[in-house]
Amino acid sequence: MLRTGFLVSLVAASIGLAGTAHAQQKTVYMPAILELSGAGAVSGTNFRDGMLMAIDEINKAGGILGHKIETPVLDTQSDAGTSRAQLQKVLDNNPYVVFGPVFSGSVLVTQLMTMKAEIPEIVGGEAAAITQKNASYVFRTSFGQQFSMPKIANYIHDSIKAKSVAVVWVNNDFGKGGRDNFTKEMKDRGINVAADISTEVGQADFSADVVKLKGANADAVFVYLNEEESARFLKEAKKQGIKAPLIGETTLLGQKVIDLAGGAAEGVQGHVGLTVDAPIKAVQDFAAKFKARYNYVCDHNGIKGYTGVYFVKYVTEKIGKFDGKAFAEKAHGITITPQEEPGILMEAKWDKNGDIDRESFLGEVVDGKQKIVKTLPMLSKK
Amino acid sequence: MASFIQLMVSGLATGAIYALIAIGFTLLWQTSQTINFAQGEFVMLPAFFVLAAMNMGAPYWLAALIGIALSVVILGVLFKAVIVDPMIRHGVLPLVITTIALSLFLKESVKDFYSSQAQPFPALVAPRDLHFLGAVVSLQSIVVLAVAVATVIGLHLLLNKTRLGRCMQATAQNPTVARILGIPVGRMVLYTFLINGALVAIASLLISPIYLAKFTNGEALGMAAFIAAIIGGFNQVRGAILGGIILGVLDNLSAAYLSSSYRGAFPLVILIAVILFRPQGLLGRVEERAV
Amino acid sequence: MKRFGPLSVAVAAAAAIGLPFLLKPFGVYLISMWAVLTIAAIGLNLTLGYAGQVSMAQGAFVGIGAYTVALLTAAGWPFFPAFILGGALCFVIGWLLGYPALRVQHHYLAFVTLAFNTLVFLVLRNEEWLTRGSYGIAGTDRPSLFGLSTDNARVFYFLCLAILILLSAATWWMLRSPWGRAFVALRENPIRALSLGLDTRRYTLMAFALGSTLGGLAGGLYAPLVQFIEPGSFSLNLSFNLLLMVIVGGSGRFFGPFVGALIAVLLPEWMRVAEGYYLIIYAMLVMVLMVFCPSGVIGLFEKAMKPKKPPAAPAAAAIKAEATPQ
Amino acid sequence: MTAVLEVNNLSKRFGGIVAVDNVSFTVNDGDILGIIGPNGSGKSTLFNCVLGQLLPSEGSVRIDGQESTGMRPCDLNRLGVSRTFQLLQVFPQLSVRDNLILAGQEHQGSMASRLFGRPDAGLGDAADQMIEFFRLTHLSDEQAGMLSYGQQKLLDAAMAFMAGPRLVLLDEPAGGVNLTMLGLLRERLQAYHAERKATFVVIEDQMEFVMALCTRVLVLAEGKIIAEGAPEEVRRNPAVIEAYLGH
Repeated sequence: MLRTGFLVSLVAASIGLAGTAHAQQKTVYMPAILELSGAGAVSGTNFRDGMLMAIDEINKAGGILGHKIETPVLDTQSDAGTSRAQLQKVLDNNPYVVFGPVFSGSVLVTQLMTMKAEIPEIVGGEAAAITQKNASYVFRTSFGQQFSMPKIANYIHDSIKAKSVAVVWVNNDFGKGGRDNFTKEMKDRGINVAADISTEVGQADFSADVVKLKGANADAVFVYLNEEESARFLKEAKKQGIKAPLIGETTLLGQKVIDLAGGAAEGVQGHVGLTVDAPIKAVQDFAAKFKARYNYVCDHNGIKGYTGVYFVKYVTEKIGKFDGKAFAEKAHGITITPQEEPGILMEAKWDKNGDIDRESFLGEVVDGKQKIVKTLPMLSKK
Repeated sequence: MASFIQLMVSGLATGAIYALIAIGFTLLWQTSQTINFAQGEFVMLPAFFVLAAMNMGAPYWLAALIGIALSVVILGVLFKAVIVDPMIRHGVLPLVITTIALSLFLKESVKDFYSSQAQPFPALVAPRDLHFLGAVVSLQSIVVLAVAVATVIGLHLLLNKTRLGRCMQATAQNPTVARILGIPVGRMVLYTFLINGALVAIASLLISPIYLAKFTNGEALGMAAFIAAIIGGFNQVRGAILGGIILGVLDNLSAAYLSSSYRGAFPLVILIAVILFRPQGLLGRVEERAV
Repeated sequence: MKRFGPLSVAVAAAAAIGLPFLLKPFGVYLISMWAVLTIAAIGLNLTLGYAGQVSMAQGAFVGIGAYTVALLTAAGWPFFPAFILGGALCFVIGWLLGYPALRVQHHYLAFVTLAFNTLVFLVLRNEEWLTRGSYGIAGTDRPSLFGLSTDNARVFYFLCLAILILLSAATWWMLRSPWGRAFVALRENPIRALSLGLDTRRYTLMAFALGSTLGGLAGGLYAPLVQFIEPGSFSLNLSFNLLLMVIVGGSGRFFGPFVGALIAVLLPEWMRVAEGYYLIIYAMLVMVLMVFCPSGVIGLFEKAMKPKKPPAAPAAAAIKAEATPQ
Repeated sequence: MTAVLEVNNLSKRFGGIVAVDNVSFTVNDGDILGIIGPNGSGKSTLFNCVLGQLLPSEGSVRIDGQESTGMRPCDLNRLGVSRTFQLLQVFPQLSVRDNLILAGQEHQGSMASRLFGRPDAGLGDAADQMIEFFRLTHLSDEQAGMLSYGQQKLLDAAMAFMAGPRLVLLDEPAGGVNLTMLGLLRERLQAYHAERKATFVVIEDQMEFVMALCTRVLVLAEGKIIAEGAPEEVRRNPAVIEAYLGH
């Protein structure tokens, strides 16, 4: 009897304790729920590190509206069920905004709850579906795939002038979403998808995929994989002598992949959404600061986290209070320039769905470095 | 045809890696009935020992030796003393749970204390490609294959041609009888753990240049090792190499010619078929069953 | 049951009913998750703990149940028929998965079921026309009960709790019937059981089918609880977790899954004070727990409740020495 | 009168080894047949073939005139053929009473009736009687695994009798049991035999036990029957002495 009683009290204590008091003086509670373990750990930790760096900077400079930012980071284990639990946990403590998650599935499950609670959610997810669900409190920190894929498609159509294309993608929600949007854009432009090759997360041996690519004999190859897999793929492609141009979106042209692929990335080209290699001083300074602090090169998720915090700071200072509802109203349609808020790094505009619009780039890997060949203007400025 | 050869050659190289990992797995099972669900993480970890040593200024060869030594001590001796020994008498399942927890522990530790990022890893040989009957194969893959085969031959000789090896085999087959014959069973079991520690370290050195060192590497590797071990024959060292190579080649062929989104399914179907129709594995002997 | 006494069960029941009124929504969500996972773990405990058939595919059955409910309710079915159908589907698939167990046992069976789990994951991910693939299914509605909506977290919790109580009562009933005895016989000595007229084939298949059914029913609650399902949620990880619940709680003990699920749900939450390192500590605790009490928490209690023999003199002295302040 | 058990020309080979070589014998109602023979003479293999645990290579087995070769042990058991095992085979985590109920429960009703019927399958009283018959009453609720070796042997025998079998095959019932317990076991088996007119086949190495219990003895050596007859006859048979001493 005693033991059960003890257990029950432990349970009660633990759940009661779960939300520690945040009501200290002059802080604002802006928790983050991120993929710190499981399949999304790399994205999640990058996002977290970028975010915490921005928060430290802001707190050192006096916080937002005189309030220090308090951001506990909770792990979703890259799982939708756990994401929901962790979001519920922070919602119980009335957050002002919530950062994360990055995985699209986790965003989809949490955004309905934040909408109900009228709390803005600054997410890292890129799946098209996120902003197509009328969840009016969700804000992206990078292009949704419905915006990035047309840019790639245009590039393949206009610059490469490919008649047929092969697509290699990683079979998870990120890769599948990209692949679906991409093939749709290809169809719209009358380009034949000659090979549609699915790969697994963590796949090591790409020889079969490259053999298939060779067989397809397409004019261009679109590669939509995570970093390590991109590097392994590039090595194999080089080994088997793939001649068609390899086109990527952001990841493939990242310095990380270039380093990991060791020479095999030479000549890779494509669209770069958010990159530490952007020809913008603010971004490069950020990248250097990040590298100095964490001792690794940050990927686009780090920038998402960093700029996400400054986005919140800017909007909050505009509305002059910590009010989620007012935040959402103000943020829809807002444009932030680096002149007004240096931490935003690049001019950014949020539309009524919470989609973000920024400049982006066309690049190429030359001599082991990403070289930007063209800057694509913001969609809204065309 | 060239592409077929390409697939075979690449599959062979990947299969050799699986084999190397599967051998240790098989050895542990034979001598101590340990199903090591952390075997994949055991391969992931030594690369980080090496990287850590190199970060402290050790040259590659020294770092590699340190890595192997640490691996033998930590993944061999410590693993046996701290986890397997106290648990083994309680049956297989608690130990399964423990090794699953251990795999989580190792993964998370590397992520939190080293890095969540993939790390480039120095290669044993220069990155050169060789052309062979229309297929291209990297020198690295050939080295992997050679080392794997040499390891298996070495192990085979050790197990079958030396007194020590025969003692180990006797221990694996029937510990009670081995004990009666005066074989120090405890020490023999320890040796298999040491060998496993060394094997996973070697595997780690071989594959990390290709796979890159990352905390998640173990997930796919561990599973591949299970499958290879079972297909080849759970109670046979030779079986592991056959199983590994079948797996590597099969994976490539099915991804290229059947379905890439179901590539993960084919090895599993073979696995189930082997278990159901030839549970001793392709090269295994029938285990005696007491009624 | 006997060992715990009705009083402790009553206290636990009171807590299960009273807690949601004291807890914030997060706590309510957590104990709802506990109730759901407990159902799945009871199923696994039946297959593994009582009947001795190693299954590493329980997570797949939770997935099959969850997808059945999510897809059917999305197609306009009411919840309960979909829920029952999910369970029935798992009964059939579980029965089929039992066939390998007639040929192989122990680790081989573990690997067959493990492979099955991954195959189910691949089907859920690849057969997009049916399951919507890796995008998952969002927004499964919470059912309404006699016109009463369970949108409220607390009401939904009580639904989960009611189903848990119902299913565990049914399981208890079954375990004290001749079937329960037959399952234990199957675990302890299948050959002897066979010679006593037990149709071990039928009982083996039944053990798989019933355990899987409970997994499927748990899944049927998981879908409306989380309101988002994706193939990745039902990969090997979930099966490992359920296995952990059964073993840590106490395999083959009626209350084992209840305690095991409680630990698996709460322990990571307690550990979160350790921030980034919480999973490391969690993993260590599980290892320590297994090393020191491989028969699980319930097993530990049983040991503690048994009248102890007086400790041998040196041990007693050692305890005394430790207790004496320095 | 038909034979309860009829074994015709039964052989069992494992690879090249002939474990049982063309053995035929019958057991009549009320017999207690002892099968003896040196180690490795094929006694256990013969038993396992009769009981469906092994499939004979040749020959047939009939129970009450009905062909039973290749039947599953559980079906044979429900025909009324029951057995004990050489090594201890009780269910250690079940209580003594549950062990006995288990031994009887599959002989009545259907799967469904066993699920929805009474927890003790209506066998509680029968189990208690059996427990008393084998002098285990004080241990009724004890876990079977906690019993002494001899007590477990008694329980094992009791389980074999629980379903009121037509034929009971006892595989080395006396093995490893101390003298007091052995006396009790023999006395109980005889009492059961007298009371229920049961038919037994006993494999046993311990001569005294066999001689005291059995009405007829059959001697196996190298898979063949070398002698058959009343206990005293067999004991004097030179071929038997040869077979035992030769080894």
